[in-house]
Parts: sequence; C-alpha cells; structure tokens
Amino acid sequence: MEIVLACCVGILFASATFMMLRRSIVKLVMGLIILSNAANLVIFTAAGVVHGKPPLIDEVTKTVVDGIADPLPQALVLTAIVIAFGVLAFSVVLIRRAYEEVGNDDTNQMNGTDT
Amino acid sequence: MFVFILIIVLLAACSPILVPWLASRQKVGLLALVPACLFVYALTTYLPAVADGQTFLKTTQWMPSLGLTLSFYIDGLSLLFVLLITGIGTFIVWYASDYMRNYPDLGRFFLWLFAFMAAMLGLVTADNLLLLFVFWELTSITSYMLIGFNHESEKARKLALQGLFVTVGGGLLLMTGVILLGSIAGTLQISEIVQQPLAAQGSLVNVMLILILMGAFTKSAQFPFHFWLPNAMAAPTPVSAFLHSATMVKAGIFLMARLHPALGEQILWSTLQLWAGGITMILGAVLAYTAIDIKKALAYSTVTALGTLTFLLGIGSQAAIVAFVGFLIAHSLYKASLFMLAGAIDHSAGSKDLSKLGGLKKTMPMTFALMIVAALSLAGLPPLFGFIAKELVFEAALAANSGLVLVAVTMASLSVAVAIILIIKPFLGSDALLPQKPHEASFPMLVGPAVLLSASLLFGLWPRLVDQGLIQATVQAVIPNAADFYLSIWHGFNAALGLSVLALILGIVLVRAWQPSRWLAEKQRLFSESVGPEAGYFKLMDFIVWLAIKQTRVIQNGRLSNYMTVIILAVVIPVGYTLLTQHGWPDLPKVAPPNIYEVMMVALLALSTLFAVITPARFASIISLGAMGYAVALIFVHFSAPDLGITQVLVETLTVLLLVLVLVKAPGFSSYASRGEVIRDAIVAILLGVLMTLLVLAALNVQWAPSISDYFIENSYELGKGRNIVNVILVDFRALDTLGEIFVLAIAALGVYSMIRLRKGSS
Amino acid sequence: MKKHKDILIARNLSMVHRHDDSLILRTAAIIILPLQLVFSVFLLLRGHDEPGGGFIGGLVAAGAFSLYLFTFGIRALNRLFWVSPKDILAIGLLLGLVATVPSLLSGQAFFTALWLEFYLAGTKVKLSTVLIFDIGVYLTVIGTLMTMFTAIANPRDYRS
Amino acid sequence: MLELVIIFSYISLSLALLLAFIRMVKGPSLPDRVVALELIASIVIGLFGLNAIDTGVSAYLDIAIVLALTAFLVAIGFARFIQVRGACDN
Amino acid sequence: MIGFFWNVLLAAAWVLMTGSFEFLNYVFGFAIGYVALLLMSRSVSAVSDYPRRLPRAIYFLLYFIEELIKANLKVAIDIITPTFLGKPGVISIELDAKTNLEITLVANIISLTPGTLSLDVSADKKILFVHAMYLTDEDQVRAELKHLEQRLLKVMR
Amino acid sequence: MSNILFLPIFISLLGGALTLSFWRSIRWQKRVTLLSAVVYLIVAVILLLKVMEEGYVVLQMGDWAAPFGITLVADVLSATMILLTGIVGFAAALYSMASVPNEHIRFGYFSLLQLLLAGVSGAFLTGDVFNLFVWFEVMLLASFGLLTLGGERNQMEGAIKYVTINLFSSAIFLSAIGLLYGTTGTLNMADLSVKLTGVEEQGLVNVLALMFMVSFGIKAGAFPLFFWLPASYHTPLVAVSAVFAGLLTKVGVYALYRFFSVIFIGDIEYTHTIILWLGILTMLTGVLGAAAQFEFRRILSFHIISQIGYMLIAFAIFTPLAIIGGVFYIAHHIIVKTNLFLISGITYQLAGTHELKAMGGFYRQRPWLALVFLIPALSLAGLPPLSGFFAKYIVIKAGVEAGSWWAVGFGLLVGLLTLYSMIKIWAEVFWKRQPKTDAPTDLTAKLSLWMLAPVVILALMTVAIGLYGEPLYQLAEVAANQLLNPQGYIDAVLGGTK
Amino acid sequence: MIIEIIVSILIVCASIFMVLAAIGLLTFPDLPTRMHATTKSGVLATCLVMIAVALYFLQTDITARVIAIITFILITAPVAAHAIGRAAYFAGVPLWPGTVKDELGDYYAPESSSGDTDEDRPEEITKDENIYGQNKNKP
Ligand code: NA
Ligand code: NA
Repeated sequence: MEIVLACCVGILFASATFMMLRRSIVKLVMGLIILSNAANLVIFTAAGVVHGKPPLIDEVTKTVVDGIADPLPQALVLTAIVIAFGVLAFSVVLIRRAYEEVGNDDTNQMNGTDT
Repeated sequence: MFVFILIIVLLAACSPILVPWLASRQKVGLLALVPACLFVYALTTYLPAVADGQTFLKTTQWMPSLGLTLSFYIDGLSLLFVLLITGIGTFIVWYASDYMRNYPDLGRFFLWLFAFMAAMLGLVTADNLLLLFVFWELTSITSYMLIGFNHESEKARKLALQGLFVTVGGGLLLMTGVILLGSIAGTLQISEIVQQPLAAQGSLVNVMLILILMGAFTKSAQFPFHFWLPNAMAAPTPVSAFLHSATMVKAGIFLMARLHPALGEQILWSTLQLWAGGITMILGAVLAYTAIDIKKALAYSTVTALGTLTFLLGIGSQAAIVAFVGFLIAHSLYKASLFMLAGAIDHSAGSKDLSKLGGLKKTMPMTFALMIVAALSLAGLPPLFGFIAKELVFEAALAANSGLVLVAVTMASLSVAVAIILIIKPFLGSDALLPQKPHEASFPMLVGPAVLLSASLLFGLWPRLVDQGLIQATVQAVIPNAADFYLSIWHGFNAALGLSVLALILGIVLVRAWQPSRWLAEKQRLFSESVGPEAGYFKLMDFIVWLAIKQTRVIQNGRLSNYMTVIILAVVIPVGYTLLTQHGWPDLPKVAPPNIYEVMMVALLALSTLFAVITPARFASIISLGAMGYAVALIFVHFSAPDLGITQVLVETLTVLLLVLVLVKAPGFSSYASRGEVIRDAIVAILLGVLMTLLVLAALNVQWAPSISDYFIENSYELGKGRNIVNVILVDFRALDTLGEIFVLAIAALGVYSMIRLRKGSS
Repeated sequence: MKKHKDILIARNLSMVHRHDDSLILRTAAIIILPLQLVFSVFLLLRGHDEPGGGFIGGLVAAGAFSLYLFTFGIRALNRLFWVSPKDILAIGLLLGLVATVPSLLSGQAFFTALWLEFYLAGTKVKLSTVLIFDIGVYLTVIGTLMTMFTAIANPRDYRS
Repeated sequence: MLELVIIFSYISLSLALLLAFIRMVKGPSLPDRVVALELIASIVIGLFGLNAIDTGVSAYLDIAIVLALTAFLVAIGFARFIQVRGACDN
Repeated sequence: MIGFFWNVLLAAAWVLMTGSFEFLNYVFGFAIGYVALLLMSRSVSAVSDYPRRLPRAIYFLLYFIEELIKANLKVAIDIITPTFLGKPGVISIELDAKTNLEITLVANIISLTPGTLSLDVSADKKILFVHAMYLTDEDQVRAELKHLEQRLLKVMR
Repeated sequence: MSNILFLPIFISLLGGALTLSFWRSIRWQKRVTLLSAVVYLIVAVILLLKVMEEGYVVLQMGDWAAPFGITLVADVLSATMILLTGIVGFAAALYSMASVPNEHIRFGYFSLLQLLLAGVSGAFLTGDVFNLFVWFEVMLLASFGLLTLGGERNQMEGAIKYVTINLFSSAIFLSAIGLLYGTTGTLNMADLSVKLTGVEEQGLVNVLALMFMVSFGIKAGAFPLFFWLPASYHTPLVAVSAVFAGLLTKVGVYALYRFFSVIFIGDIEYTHTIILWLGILTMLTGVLGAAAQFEFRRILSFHIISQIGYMLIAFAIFTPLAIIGGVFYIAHHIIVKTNLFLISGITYQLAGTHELKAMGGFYRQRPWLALVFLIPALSLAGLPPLSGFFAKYIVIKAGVEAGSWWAVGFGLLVGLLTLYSMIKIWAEVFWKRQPKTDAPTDLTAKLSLWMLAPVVILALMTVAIGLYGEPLYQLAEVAANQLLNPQGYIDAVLGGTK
Repeated sequence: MIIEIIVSILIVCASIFMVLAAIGLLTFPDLPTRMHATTKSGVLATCLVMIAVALYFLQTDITARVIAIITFILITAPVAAHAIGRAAYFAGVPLWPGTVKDELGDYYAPESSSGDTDEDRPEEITKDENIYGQNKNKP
C-alpha cells in the first residue's frame, strides 16, 4: 500500500508545483493547498502505515494492541496541517489583495519590485 | 609612537569644531604647530638615538588571536618617514590654512587631513604587518575623502573612486600577501621577519611576492596602475602636495624597503621591481614632459620618481639603496615644494595650464625664485640635494648594468626638461591672458617651499648633515649590514658626472622641442582612454555594471514562475543526481499490496487533485480540492489516524469556506501559458513528483534505528495521563510545537486582519 | 420551454434581493449553533483520551460561528461576540503561555505538566496545566478564525 | 459473512464516490458540483462508519460526527456565495 | 421541550442511582421517567402535554420512516430504470404552520421525504414552495404534503 | 536543567501576546515592546555568560528526557545568535517608537515584530528538527505579516514571491523531516547525529542532507534560491527591513551551520564542496545584483545575498579558523546590515525617497549622519579597523590556509565590489548635491531621538568590535570548536538519559 | 449472530442506496432532481450504516454517538439541500425543460405569468455591482 501512497505523493507534488508554476495567482494558491497536503502525506507515508490500529490506549485494559500505528508522525502531521492552514489563510487573502492592488491576476505583471 | 598617532587622531576628531573656531579668528595656521611639535620631538628625541644605531620597539596586544599587535617600531627608515610626514605636514597645514581659506567645510578638510596623517604615521611605524595593513587601508579611505573633497563635482567623485578602487583593490591583494607571508614566516612582526632573508622558495612564496608587490605597486602608482595618481589631482593642492607626492604614494615604496631585508634576495621580487620601476620611470617622465597642466606634469614627474625608487630597490645593491634613500629625501623636499608653488600659481592666477600661463615673474617674484630652486633640484643640478641624489642613482645604475643606465639617463633628461619648462612657461615670456589678476602668494603659502628648499640646499652643500645620521640609519634598516659611506657633492670627474651633463644637454634639447601641443595632449588622452591601463580600468568598471545589469535582468526578472522553475530544478537536479549516483533507484519496499478499496481511495485523491489542476473553472477547482481533502481524511482514517482525519475534515471545510469568502472578489482562472510553456512546466512538475515518490520509496526501504515512539506508547498513560497518545504528544511531550503552532495561527489572523482592513487611505 | 434563467431575468431581476434571507436556514442555524458549540466543548474536554482536543474543538466552534456568519451576517456575528475576536485570540495565547509557567514554582522545567486529580460526585476529575494549555489552544483557534472571518466577510455581502 | 458484506460495501461506496466525482467533474453548474461534494461527504461518513465496524475502533465515529456537523457548512457557504455572485463558475 | 428535558434528566438520575451505565438501563430509566412525568402532568402545567406528545412523536417518526423508505424506493426505481420517469415542477403549499420553528421543521421534513424539496417560504410565511419530482397528480402530492404537515403539527402543538 | 533557555522565546511570545491583548492602546503596546526588548537583552547577556561558563546549556522541555521530548540547547553559537537577536530587536524596537505609523501599530505591528523575534529565538535554541520547522513557520508568518502591513501595491507584489518561494521551501523542509524520521525514527538533532553515524547507505543520507540544504538555502537567500529576497526586502517599513536584513537570512545560515556540523557530517567532502560553490556563486550574483541597483534599500538587499556567500564559504572550508570567521562574520553582518537599513530609513524620512538619483546633499547638511553611515558602510566593505575587516580577514586567511583559492579570489573580488556599492551610496546620497525636485525636502529637519539612538548604538558597536574584536574572536573560537566537535553537543543533550 | 445478519442487511441496503444516490446524481436531468436523489438516498444510506454501527457495538456511548450523528444528519442535510436549491434557483440555474410548473416564479412575477419577456430590464444584471446596490433597497 505504501507504494501506492508514494505514487500519490508524487502526483500531489507534481500537481502542486504545476499549479505554482501557473501565472494566475488563484492557481498559485491552489498549488499551495495541494503542496501542504503532499508534504503531510510524505511524513505520514514515510514512517510506514498501519490499518485499523489507531494509537489509542484501551479504556479498560490501559494497554495497546501490538503493532499500533506510530503516533509521532500523526502528531507532526497534525501540527503541520494547522500551520499550513494558517499559512494558507494568509496566502489566500494575500492573493486577493494583490489582485486588488495590481488589478490583474498575472504574476508576471507583479514584477515592479524586482529590478 | 602610538601617542603621536593618538594626538593626531584627537586633533582630527576635534577639527570640525576647532577649525571653524580658529577660522573665525584667522588663526587656522596654528594647527600646524601640532605636527611641528611632533617633528621637533622626533628630531630631538629619536634621531640621535637612531643615528647611534638604536631602534625602538613598543608592543601592545590588540587581537592576539590574529597575531595583530599594536607594535610600533622606530628605526632609520620609519624615522625618516616620520620626519617627512610631520615636517612636510607642518607646512602643508600652514599652507592649507591660507590656500583653503574660502572653502566650505574647512573643519572636515582638516579632519580628513589629520586622519590621513595619523594613518600615515601608523603605517610607517607599524611593526606588525597586519597593523601596517590597517593603516594602509586607512590612508586609502582618508585619501579618498580628500581627493573627493570637492564632492559636489561629479568628476571629483569619479576620480576619487578610481584612486580608492585601485588602491583598495591592491590593498586586498596585499592583505592576501600579508596572510601568506605571515604563515610562511610564522609571524606578522616585521622586526622578526626581517631578521634574516626568507629562506623559503616555491610557488606559494612567489604568489606571496606578487601579491605584496601588487599592493605596493598600486599604492605607489607603478605601471600599470600609474593612472590613478594624476587623476587624484582633482584634490585640492595641499592634498596633492602631501599625499600624492611626499607621503601616501611612498607607502608602497616604504613597504618594499621595509621588507627588503627579508625578500630582497628573492629573484622574482627584484626582477619585478626592476621592470615595473624602469617602465614607470620612463613612462612617467614622458607623460610629465607632454603634460600641459602643471599639476599633471608634477604628478607624472612623481610617478617617475616613484618608479625610480622602485627601480633602485630592484637593483638592491648598497649603492642603489643609498641612492634610494637620498632620492627619497630629495624628492620629498622638492616635489612638495613644487606642488605648493604650483598651487600658489593656480591660486593666484586661476589657471594651471602651462600653455596659457606666462609672465608671472613680475607679479610673483618670490614664487619665481623658489620655483627656480625647486626645479633645479628636480633637474638634479648642484648645489641642491637633488643633484647628489641623481648622482647616486647614476652610480647605482652604472654599478649594475648598461641597460639600467640608459633608463636612468632617459629619466634624468626628461626631468631636466620638465624642470626647465616649469621655470620658463609660467614665469617668463609675455604676459598671458589669465582668468584673474595674479598677485604674489601669501606668506603661509611660501614658507613651506622656502623652508623645504633651504633644507634641500643645505643638505646639498653639507651632506654630512644627513648622511651619517639619518641616511646611514635608513640604509641600515634596508640593508642590515651596510658598509659605511659618505655623501659629497663633488665626486670628481667620473662617469656619473658625465651622465649628468649628458642628461642636462639632452634636457635642454627637449625643452627646445617642447610645444604646448593640444593635439598631443588630445592624442595622449585618446590613447589612455582606448588602450591604456586607465582605459582598462574604465572598461572593467563598465563591464561590471553591464554584467550586473545583464545578470540581474536575467536572474531577477520579476517572473515568479521562472523563479519557481529554477528553484524546483535546484531541488530536483542535485537531490535527484545524488540519489541516483550515490544510492541508486530505490527498490520497491516489501509491503502488503493494496486492496481495491485502498486503491479507490487513493484514486479519488489523485483524480480530484488532477481535476483541480486541469479544470478551467475556479470553483470547480475549489470543490475538487474539497474532495481531495476528504480523500486525504479517508486515507488518514483508514491508516489509523482518527485525530488526523477529524482535523483534515475540519480544516478542509474551513479552507473551502475561506476560499469562498475571499474569492468572491478575486479573479477567475486565467491561462497565460502557451502550449510549450505548459509542457515545460509539466515536465518540471513531473520531475519533482517522481523524485518525491522515489524518495519516499527509498525511505521506506531503510530503518536505521528504531523509532522513539515506543516511549510515547509506553508512557502516554502512566506519565502523560491520557489515552489518546497523539493528543498527549501534542499537549505534553511536544507541547512546545503546539505552542508555536497556536502563535502561527494568531499571526496568520493578524496578517489577514491587517491586510484586509489596513489600506491606503483607510483609517 | 424557454430557458428558466432567461425567464427569470426577464421577469424580475431583483426578487432574490428582495428576499435573500431564508427563514428555514435562519431557524435551523439557531438550532445547530448551540449543538455545535456544546459538541466542541465536548471534543475539547475529552481530547486527552479520545480523538479531539483543543484544536479540533476550536475548529468545530469556529465552524459554528461561521454558520452564524453565513446565515445572519457579519453584524449579527459581531453582536454575538461581546468581546472582540482579537481578545479571544489574545486570551487563548496568554493561557497557552500561562500553562507553561506553574511548573517553575516546583522547580521543574518549563511546560512540565502538573496534575490535580480528585473525585467529584463519584467522577474522576483531572485538572491540569495541560488542560489549561488545551483551552488556550481552543480559544486561539476560535479567535483566529473569527478574526479572519470577520475581517474578510464584506459587510455588504454578509449582513443581517 | 460480515467480512464479505464489508468488502462489498467498501467497493460499492467507492463506486458511489467515483460516480459522485464524475458529477463533480461534469458540473455543469456550480451548485451541481456542490451537491456532488455533499454526496461525497455523505459517502465518506458512511465509509467512516464502515471503518468502525471493520476495525472495531469506535473512535472513527467521532470523525463521522464532526463531518455530519460541519460538512454542510460548505453547502451553506456556497449557497451564500451563489446568492452574491451567481451560479456561473468563472 | 421542557418535558423531554426533564425526562432525560430523570433517566440520567436513574442511571446514576443504579450505578449501572448499560444502554438498556438508560432506556429503562427513560421509561420510568416518562411514567413519572405522566403522573405529574395533571398537576404541573409545564409538562402537562408532554406525555401526550411523546407517543405521537414516536408514531410520527415511524410514519416518517415508512414514507422515507417508500418514497426512496420510488426514486430508486426511477434511478434504475433507464428513462427518467419524473414530471418535476415547483408547487406552492399553503402553510398551517405558524412559528418559525414549525415552518422549518415542516420544510425540512418535506425536504427529507424523497420526491419533494423545500425551495422557499414566502415573505409572509404563508406559502411554502416545494420542488416535487412526480407531479403526475398535483393535487395528490399537495394532499400528501398537507397530511405530513398536519401530523407534524400535532406532535408540535 | 536551565529554565533561562526558554526565556528568550517566552519573553517574545509573551510580549507578542500582550501587545495583541493591548491592541486598543498604542501607548501600552509601546511600553510592553520596550520592556520586553530590554528584558530580552538582559536575558541574552546572562545566557551567553552562562554558556561561556558551562559550554552547553540544555533544557528538556516539560522534563521529558531527550530524545523524546523537545530539547532546547544553547551552545556558544546559539547564545551569540540570541544576543544578536536581542540587539537587533532592541534597536528595531527603539527605532519603531517614532517611525512606525499609528495605523500599523493598531493593526498589530508590535505583536508581529515580537513574534518574529520569538520565531527567530526558537530557531536558534531548539535542538529538535521538527520544532525548528515550527519556529521557522512562526518566523515566516510573522515576516509575511510585517511585509504586507500597510497594504501597498509593491508590498503585495513582493510578498507574493516571498510567500510562494518560502512556502515551497517549507514544504521541502517538512518532507525532508518526514523522510528523516521515516529512516531514523527520531527528531532530536543530537540523537540524529548518533543514529546517522556509520549508516551503510551514506548516499541516502546525502540525499536528505541536500534536501535540507536546499530548504535552508532558500531561507538563507543562497544562489540560485534567493529571488524572493531582493523582490521583497525593500518594500516594508524600514524597521522591518532592518530586522529582516539582520536576522531572517541568518536563521537559514544558522540552520545550515547546525545541521551540517552536527547531523550531516558523514560525507563532508561532498556536502561542504557543494556549500562552497553555493557560497561563491551566491557572493557573485549578490554583489553584481547590487551593482545594478540604484535604490538604497535594494542595494542593501542584494548585499545581504553577497554577504551570505561569505558565511557559506567560511562554513564550507570547515576548519576551525574558517568557522571562527563565519561566526565572526555573522555577528558583524547582523549589526552592520541592520544599521544600514535603519539609516536608509532616516535618509528616506528626510529625502522622501530611496532612489539614489533623487537624493543627495547629506554630507553637507547632515555630517554626523554621514559619519554614522560611513562606519557600517565601510565595515560592510571590509575596511579596517572596523568589524567587517576582521570578519573578512579571518575568512580569507582561513581560505588561504586551507588552499581554497577560488574562495579567496572571489572573496576578495566581492569585497572590492562591495566597497564599490557602498561608495556608490556614499557618493550619490551624501556627497552629491541635493538634486532639484518638485517637492523640495528639508534635509535639516529634526529627527527623533528614538530613530537616532539605535543607529548610533549600532555604529558604536561596529567600531567597538573593530577596535576590540578579541572577545568576539574568543567567542567565535569557542563556538567553532563546539561546532567542529559535535560530541560535546551530543553528550550535553543526551547525557543523563539511557 | 442475528445481530450480525441485521448489521449485514443494513450495510448492504445502505450501500445500495448510496450507489443509487450516486447514479441518480449522475443521471437525473437537472439540479433539483439530482438533489432529490442525493439528499434523501444519501441521508438514508448514512443513517442505515450508523444504525448498523450501533447494533454492531451495542454500547451505550456508541449508541449515543450514533443517535447524535443521525440527528445531526437529519438536521443539517435538508437545510443544506434547501440552501443550495434555493440559491441555485434564484441564481438562475436552468431547470429541466420538462419541468411542468413553476409557481415560485409566478409568485415573484405575477404581472407576467405567461413567460413574456420585458425588454426593458435585462441590463440590470450586467454588473455585479447592481446586485450589491439593490441589496440596500430591501423592503
Ligand atoms: Na522507513
Ligand atoms: Na425524490
């Protein structure tokens, strides 16, 4: 299964970067959304996945079953999701404001500050 | 010595306040008392001791780790320079107090002048190579400030930059050379380095020699770096007289002389000095002869002198070194005087153009008289000290070989010509049409030349005044075991005298041939602008700017998509290359094959992502991203991550809401890319995708160490008092992450809030 | 049959705007909002043992408020909050920071969890700095999202 | 037997996901897509329930609750948006 | 509503008192609470109609489920058959429901019933516009919907 | 256990949260900011002294033993960086008092500023890879916020690039962390160092190392990843530019120093050669970029890049002296570059423009300001006896001794071109006559002491380092020894566990 | 065993309804008819799965959660359907040409129930701003 997920990671990264290479800022921000999902999936997949054994301790026995899923990548991904959400919220508003200021959604037109 | 420098630094620091105060009382000349006192002090305290063969060394730590010490060393060579700096400096300050009377920012002028003086004193007395370099660079920057004193003129700024660029550039090479010398010799203390000749050989030593010589040559205007010096004449005349004749330009010479005991026996060292010095001598002399601006002529004549000094060091025999010292003293005396007199002419007549000046004899008799003495010294005629110096040069050349004699004679005859022209053109002949009515120069402007030339005359008549004390000690500093020698104005009829006569005759012939030729000057200018080293400098500068603009236009082209392409490739190429060359294609990890449902789940993820990418409809894309989020949540849940599933679902929902809220007023999808660009971008994107897939597969194949997670699983309930291990990690084991995370959210909120609400014109 | 949209355009364009608030939606929202809020607190409190926690709870609560925003508009939402969302945000952050401090009193490292366990009416109650921290997270998330939503929502589009 | 049923159910729900996805792709109008997404959310809730039965982990139900409570917000949000901007995409 | 709240409270109290947290114990506690409220209903006005409404509600729920399944099957058949059998249209229904809550519940129940979808309520809250899929007999659809409304209102009032 | 280690982060976070809660009162925000800047500075000094005394200071957050919890750890490099952060933060706080419009303050300027410092401090202190990511994000988002605060068009244009490229960098960083965890099962830097020693597949380790290198390279503004920097650094308020210029890229550099001296030391030949060429190209492109500019802050921005090159080269040479040079360079650069940006703000305030062509006359009208500019400018160009000279000297000396002739050659060339740029500013802004403009500006207008004080203080520090650089050298020497001998770091972090 | 059978039946039914809902969504001719398919069948299917879950576990807390889920779905699904349907209707998403009646349209435009066009109006929605502008004139 990890192989399929690894392929999926590739697809997400490719899609994200392709979108980020578009000149339309809306596409750019969509690319960012996909990108964060892609990175999260890397963390999730690279540590190996387990079906049906969430890292919860049994209420009664206070023990866990053997071979439960690794909780640490989950915690990392959770933090990453939250951070990505904050970043994304910022970016979305940024592209809208950029659009309002520049009057255009072409990133190539937003080159007044470079040279 | 440190006290000397401190006094001058203090004086420099006070100048901006002190000078206006003195100026309001017409007593700026009083400032000259300070260098004068120092001169007298050095003369009375150090000279007798040094003449006795004593040296003074005082060392204080500065940055011991770098071997940088505040160590000052006084021997003949440094004392000679100290005397020159303070002595000539006294008169320069006096001179400037009158010459610069009407300039604005006089305080700042003296600030930089004294700062320079302090740096120069430091340079010549430093016993630590690094310390010497520190002062070296300080002279460069203070000289920049002085050259560009008329900073509102663009030309002055440009030429000041040129001087700075060449000297600092050379300085950087010198620094590298110093580093090398330090590591080869094992110390930076000059007094230790010069204990014996450097024994080491080899390419590293050669590199070191070249680097040090480069530093010295740039500073002392040796060919091919000679061009900056005449251009530095943009500076006010006192500056030219002080920095660009008597002191700073001799720093390179000083350095070479300083290191002579250690490096003088290196073949490369002396060969380079001979060639550079020889070429510089002749070139400078020719250029001086053809110049029509007095200051230019003097500057090129200085170049000649500097070349001569280098040349003598290159010969390296005792005779040459004696000649070196003699010529150094003589030149400093007459050249500073010449500059001051030229300044007086300019100040009085308002012109420096030899072809325009004339007949000043009547209005400026004192100046004229002094000019004659100075020029005779330049021409190397008795009974001035210049004559002795020139004789010494001839003798040194004669002792070496005949080619060198030719060079020396050429230089001497051209100098004679220049000297005579300097007497004839401005002062004799008919009255010229001048920009302003000339008048005799004031006392402060003449006192300097008068005293200096008297010294020249005195030393010429009674060389005993200097040869046993100062010159002997200086020669000793350059050649530690020099034999005793005596200078005298009359050597009898010998080859040197013959050469002098020859030079005089040739010089007079050349004067006859001299035409104030604008055509020649123009040709000369064109030459130097198109092929000469100066042209090289300007071409280099132009090239740098051209390259800079070109590069910036190509690299920093303002196109985000190009930036991203480069950056993505910067990930793909090195990482991919390393992966494939050092690790190889990863094997497929041995894991359970997926079932149909898992495949469907991932298919939904892939399809919804791809649809979000290809759809031309913006909101279809957003909705598709929502579906993608749900698919990710499904994967999380299927693989035992309920917390992630919940979070993903919630975040996805809120993301879509946010997008909907924000994009109400945002543009739709526009497609700007051509088919080719789309394909190019797709290739770049796919490369990254493939790379990431390979990396994940590679990572799945290895497990170098067991995970630390077992600790969390074991202790979550006991120590963390929670059954949801993920949550215990988040709020306890790794709570700091979560703390950072909530601040990220808060910052995002603030950012969004300010972006929406704080706009131009809103309040 | 003519295209519905054309007919609509032809007949009366402004009917949507004469009547753009759905009674059904409003009434339903009033029912759903408290449900979601209660549920969010539930998620917050049990997060240490089951899926949930401050972040998830906060998101649910924020979802509840955004429903309110979409239904009743920005002004109504502002009326609903008697403090500014930024204050909630600040309180959340300060709580998060405060939770790191108590351990200093007992000479332990920052962030060391302190637990106070006791039985109240037969139920085991666990009070801890961890809970304070989680509440801080909860409030921060609410504050963040509400700050964003109230900033972004244009009063002209989202009004009562 | 239950295992077989669950596999059948996984497959049919996946099929449903696919069909709903096709509607999402086809549109044609924005509300059509929103409706498709809502159905996907419903199917996902069903899948979470199925996961719970499959693995015996009741925690998955909590995700279902959350989804049930919040997924419709997307519809509400889009409804509001459609009122403001119209149903035409781009 | 208050009556239901009390009933739940009583059930919870029962569970606490017995100390057995089994599902069936909750049901049992609820039943006992119901009986208690039934006894109280004569004297306490706040809960006076609750005992009557609970069975009606349950009855309505069953009725609703039956309708739900019946109509779902109808749509299901339509989905399976290749041709679209529907005859859709938007009809208006006079509302007997008065309060916002009543109107909302009626509208939502109608929406949940397959074949019908509440689109809008008139500004004066008197008419509900419903999109119906099978308008072969418009009057019958109307009648069914009215019937549904009446049954719901009975529970509510 | 040394709780002082958390204080720099805690103070900035608290300051940020408090200023946020005082969002209604500008005056209280200013008070809180000043107070926390002062306290931070004091704590930073104490921390540095403590580190000098003890070598390493370690704090296991929440008393969870390493490698399980998050470890904060300060060696001399970290503590020095914290002190520099305190200095820059203090200067920026002072400067902001009078220069930041009330509107900006009302919309969270001070909160963002302090949270930026919190992120920076966290990045310097953490000993955990993922925690570093978190602090990076705190820092990034705060910088996003500061960059866009004001909402002008050029800010938005610059921010789009800044945000996009940095988020890509974060994604690569995050993925690399995921892969690293997947292969080693740990996140603690010291533990990673232990677990990566002697692994068979060094090639895969190099791959991961390169991913981190690219990611940090983007943050540090290295070639060819720096595009975001010149596109954006000149757009926000000057105080913000100054903090960015001083600190942000240095966090990337710091991370490179840390990772490639503690974690990825298995194949130094390979990794550090890449860093060397990265550094050389960075220097060249940066300095050439500056040569093409005629806007005060843009020149300075490009020079950040060129100076980053020096720091990379120094690290790549990887001898004790080179790393001493690198640390020295970082310290010098932070102070000087911050100051130059602040000065650009003062000239902007007086001349109303950043365009060199439209400026002039400052030397005549504002000689003291000219002096204060000359100090950092000449220091940046590496002229003695200022801080930059010693920084450059040490690096070049290390290059010479290590025989890295390319590094030496380009280092010298770039030094010269840096001087060219600084002199360009000097000649245009200070020496040149003030050009006639439509709206004549008064160069002699009164300047707030709040703005002058930090500039003068930083200039004095530059001179002080130049005149008495030995203590900093000693500091850098200890730091270099620690970096070259990671065992001490590992023992300090993991000691007492297992 | 009995419970397992019931659970199985419920799950199978749920799956079938869900697939039917999806097919309906795909094949029905216009938005409202598609929503008929999804809202109801989807809700029904989800509820069936949840009941199956409750029966499978037979635990108090899980049953409570199942009841909560079902309640939430029953409350939110029709509201969402209503909101989308209504918005789409007023936004002018075309109805299937086979639609026999539109009393809602008649209600808002009784003066021209025949479907004639008034030529003097269409320009009013040429710009979004008009829509915002008219918001202010709400009675
Ligand atoms: Na692995
Ligand atoms: Na139906």
